[in-house]
Amino acid sequence: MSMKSGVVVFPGSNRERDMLYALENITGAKPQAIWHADTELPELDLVVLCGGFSYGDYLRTGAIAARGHIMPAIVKAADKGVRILGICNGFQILCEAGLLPGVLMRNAGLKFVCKEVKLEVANAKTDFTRKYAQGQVWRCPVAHGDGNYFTDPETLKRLEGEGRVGLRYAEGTNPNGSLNDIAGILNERGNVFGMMPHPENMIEPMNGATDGRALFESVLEAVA
Amino acid sequence: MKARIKVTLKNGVLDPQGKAIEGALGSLGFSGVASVRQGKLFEVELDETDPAKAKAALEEMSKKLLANTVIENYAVELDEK
Amino acid sequence: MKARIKVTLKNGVLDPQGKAIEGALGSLGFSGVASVRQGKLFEVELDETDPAKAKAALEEMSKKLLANTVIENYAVELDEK
Amino acid sequence: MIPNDVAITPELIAEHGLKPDEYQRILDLIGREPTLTELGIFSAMWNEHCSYKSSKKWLRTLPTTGPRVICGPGENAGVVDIGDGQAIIFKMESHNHPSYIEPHEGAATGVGGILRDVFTMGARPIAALNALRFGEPDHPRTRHIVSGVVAGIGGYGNSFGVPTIGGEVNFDPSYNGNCLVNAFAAGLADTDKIFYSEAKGVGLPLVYLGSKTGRDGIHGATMASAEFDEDTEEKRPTVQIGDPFSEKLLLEACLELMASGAVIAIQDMGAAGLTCSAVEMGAKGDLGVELDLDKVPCREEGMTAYEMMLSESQERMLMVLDPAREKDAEAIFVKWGLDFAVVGRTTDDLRFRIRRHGEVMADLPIKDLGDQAPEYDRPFVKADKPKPLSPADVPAPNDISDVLVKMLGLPDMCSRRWIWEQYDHMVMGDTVGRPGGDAGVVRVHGTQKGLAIACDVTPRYVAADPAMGAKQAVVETWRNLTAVGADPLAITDNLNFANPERPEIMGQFVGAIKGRAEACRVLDSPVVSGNVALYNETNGVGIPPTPAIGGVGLIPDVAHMADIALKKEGDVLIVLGHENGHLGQSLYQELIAGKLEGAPPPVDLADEIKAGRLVRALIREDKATAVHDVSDGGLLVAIAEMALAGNVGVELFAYEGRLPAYAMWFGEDQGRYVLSVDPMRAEEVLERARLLALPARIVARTGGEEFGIICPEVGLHGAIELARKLNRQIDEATFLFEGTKIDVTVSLGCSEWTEEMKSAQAVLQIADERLYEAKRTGRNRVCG
Ligand SMILES: Nc1ncnc2c1ncn2[C@@H]1O[C@H](COP(=O)(O)OP(=O)(O)O)[C@@H](O)[C@H]1O
Ligand SMILES: [Mg+2]
Repeated sequence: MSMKSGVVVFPGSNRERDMLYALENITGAKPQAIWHADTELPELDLVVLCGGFSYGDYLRTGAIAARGHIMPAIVKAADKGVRILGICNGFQILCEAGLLPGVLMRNAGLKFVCKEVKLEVANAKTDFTRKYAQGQVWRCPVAHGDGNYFTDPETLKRLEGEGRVGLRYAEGTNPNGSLNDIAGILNERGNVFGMMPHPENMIEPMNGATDGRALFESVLEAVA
Repeated sequence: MKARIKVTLKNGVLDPQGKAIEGALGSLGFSGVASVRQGKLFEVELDETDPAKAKAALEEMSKKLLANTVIENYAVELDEK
Repeated sequence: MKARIKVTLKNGVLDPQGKAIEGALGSLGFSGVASVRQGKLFEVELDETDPAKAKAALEEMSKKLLANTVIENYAVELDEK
Repeated sequence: MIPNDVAITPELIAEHGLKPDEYQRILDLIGREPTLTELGIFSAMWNEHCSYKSSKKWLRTLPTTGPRVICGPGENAGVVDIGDGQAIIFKMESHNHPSYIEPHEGAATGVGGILRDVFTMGARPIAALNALRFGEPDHPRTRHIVSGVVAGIGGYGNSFGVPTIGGEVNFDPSYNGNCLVNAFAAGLADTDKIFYSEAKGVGLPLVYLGSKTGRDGIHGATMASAEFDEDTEEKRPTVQIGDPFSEKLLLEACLELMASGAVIAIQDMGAAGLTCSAVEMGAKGDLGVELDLDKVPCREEGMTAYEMMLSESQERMLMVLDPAREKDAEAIFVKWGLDFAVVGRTTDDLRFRIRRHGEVMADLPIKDLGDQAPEYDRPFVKADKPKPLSPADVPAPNDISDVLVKMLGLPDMCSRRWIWEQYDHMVMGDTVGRPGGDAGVVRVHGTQKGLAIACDVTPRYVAADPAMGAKQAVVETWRNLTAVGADPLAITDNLNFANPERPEIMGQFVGAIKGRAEACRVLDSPVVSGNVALYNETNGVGIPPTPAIGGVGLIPDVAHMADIALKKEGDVLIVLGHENGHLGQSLYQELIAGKLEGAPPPVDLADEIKAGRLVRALIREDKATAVHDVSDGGLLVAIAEMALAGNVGVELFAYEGRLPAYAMWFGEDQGRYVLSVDPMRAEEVLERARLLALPARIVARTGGEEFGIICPEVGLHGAIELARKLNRQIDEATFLFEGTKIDVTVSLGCSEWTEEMKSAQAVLQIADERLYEAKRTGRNRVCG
């Protein structure tokens, strides 16, 4: 079965091409690019908010995009159970829009950081990680200046208690100071996932490894 | 009408920039700095001339966009004329 | 002693953030916003209790670290006790 | 307000950087006194940056053509055919002075400018690099400049979304007063969709695109306005602020516009913004240009013609529009939230006419602004050629490993990871050769082809012998491309020099051009674009000559390329190329003798070609699993870098050649590569080198996570002594990471080859055991 997916493009998005390419490469079906100024979404199985610097990351990362015209439609889709994946800037937008709890603060080192990290699958039962093994450690690049996940102690406890931490930075590779080494989290219902690293840049041998594929394959399996 | 909106981090919210500045001030030889917190300051020029209305609009802007009320507080100040 | 340092862009210096915020306010339906300029606000706690000395130290900090005096102005405010 | 009809005094002329004879030339050309706006326009067009008046004569001598060159110098960037209907478009440009004044914004706008140069021609930028020179690390300003420049480059490129895949960095006291920030960008376009700046057609609309105009970067004008302005509120900064967000929108809007067929000609507004772009477009097309400045989108109120013509606000473009497409074109810009304004038109009278509030503020002959710019044949003297040194002219070290450790800790040699980790080098998903190797490599999207890019120059060589040093810079770039398996295609350059009015500086410039031209001609690497940055001088102290090179090469299939990281144990390392132990102007000499002397290493272009061919062939046949060229610091440094990159240890074989060991290990002889080869293939590789009359020998074996050092004739005691010293030195050495010192510890094990031991293997085994003992018992120590 093929998956209908779409990638939302905001002014300043810059990994939309990477994501469109990865989705087509892995799912075999051409994803749609969705323009931020639209107010409706087509029928989709997966909506991706991709990486980049929407609105230049001005004010707060993701803040302006989160209040954009397309967002009500995305909130509605999330309510209906459509899978929503936010990568990097997409994760920041989901937090600002209230679809995920918490915020992504400045990296603890205060610098933008682009490097390969190791990710540990903290919950392999989610729609976004099911093709990995529980506890599996995989390679993935990060590239961000604000990826330092922060939330209040109660929310953190809930996230941990409900298995909503999907991915963690492993083996001392936390690049940004995130609480509990959090790299990716889910909403309560489990259909919205946000993560800072870029699995879409780790899908072909020439990328150095193909460890990111399983993330997309997980969604593919989940919606099948 | 001119106005200022101050946006500051709530108590207890991590402030990596403030922390880094504390450290930097220390290494520049400034002692006795107990803490630094970094916030934002918006200088806004409005067409509105009625202070009450202006204030209401600025509060709205702060809530809807300028501050992330999960982690930030804001305060609106109008320039007296 | 508590103090605040406001750091703002000099006149005429491009403020891409302010510009983006103006745009966002517009599309959120706030009309009549003539301009937005974004600055920084530092809330500093000092051990120093003498206002004159505190002020002097804060001016130094601003010049040396907190403000980029090539493009920014700063203003120091002490909390009156 | 700056009035237009002020008296043009000699002071005013001087403040505009015009010499009295240049002003006379203006009077002769226009037959009257210029208005202030006109004076500003002349000063912008005739300054060194726009007119190349000191360098033009010499630039003409560079080879700029070739079968693959679609467009050489003269446009915004050079265009080179890479086959399959695609072209790579690239250029390098300096932003030295602005980066010294305001490092973050100066560097950021430098990146913005070079990206615009590339996408103005219709290319989507796919890679960025940067060549940086800073003052000595301990100089009070250096830290501030370094962190600002790196953050500025990252901040712009990361947001824009172009991978920054390489560059170079040097620290030297001679850059204390003048840092160099040279930004490189490359983009990809279809060969039939390349856009040029030459205006065509009379009466066509000129359209202003992008961000609004403010009072940014009006240099001469700030001084002028301070005088005219009675009540200047505050001295306006002339610093330009970069807005990568707007640039990204401008990129997308321009590419969409170009695809729509509405663009007849297009030019970005760089230095001297509106003036330079409008004059160039008109003059190239033999057309006049009329501008109505009232239509120009402005950020500030009350801007005068003078200010608008000289503003260097960023993220702006000017284009000649097909009037039939005006509506569609405007819709595209509105969609991207950018300004779109018809600000003028082309004319047939060859005049450059500017109106403001209905009044003519300038009316000048457009061709003369460019063509009649002064051109100088500045006097030059060549420095004496330094004498080549023999290895014996440079002192021997107390011990070799000690030198290696010190060398790897030098600011110029230590890892640049802390820099390139601040640059997004993965965005676009096509990065195949990440920073840290000899050349960065990006895949041509949707194909198996790869583009390799590297930047190089070794200023100490150029300072010693400009012609040889400039030649060396070309071959080093060429070798870096070769070392990843690419066929070098063409280069761009950034010629940074001090004041050309000093004959010895001009001598450096002329020498460098000659060396460069020769290397490019012989290596068949034409210069397709470039930039000249002169007057890098403060209080009479100039920079060393720094003609940076950016080279681009093509990899036919990225499945067959190489990088510097050792991959596996049990390989042999082969060094290819002539070994003469050349130590003149070497890092070794600087470290041991505390000074630089003698001639830089000579370059043999014919040997370079032979070695390059062989290396590329071996890489494509998958016969070399790691490749690194030998440059700064010589062979031992090259091997250490390969070991560190791959986290694979190396055992060096004892050397019994004719050179003193230190000259062999640290000599900076050119034309050399280190290849990691499976032992089964070693004989074949050596044989193929022999057939080309190129020396090649096995220098080491890979294996272990250690770096082994063989010290003949020192005995166990001596070895332990040495190890202790090494340990101490590493302890004391400064390793810079993220600009701060980090502590590095080392554990060492020693063993001696005694009669009872049957093999080298056994000796190493014992050393290994002792090494692990050292680690177990608390690291950072020596066991023997
Ligand atoms: N300013 C920079 N930005 C990005 N990468 C850099 C920079 N400076 C150096 N590098 C990278 O660090 C590595 C080492 O640089 P260098 O020693 O100059 O290489 P080489 O000697 O092979 O020319 C290269 O991969 C280079 O691209
Ligand atoms: Mg190299």
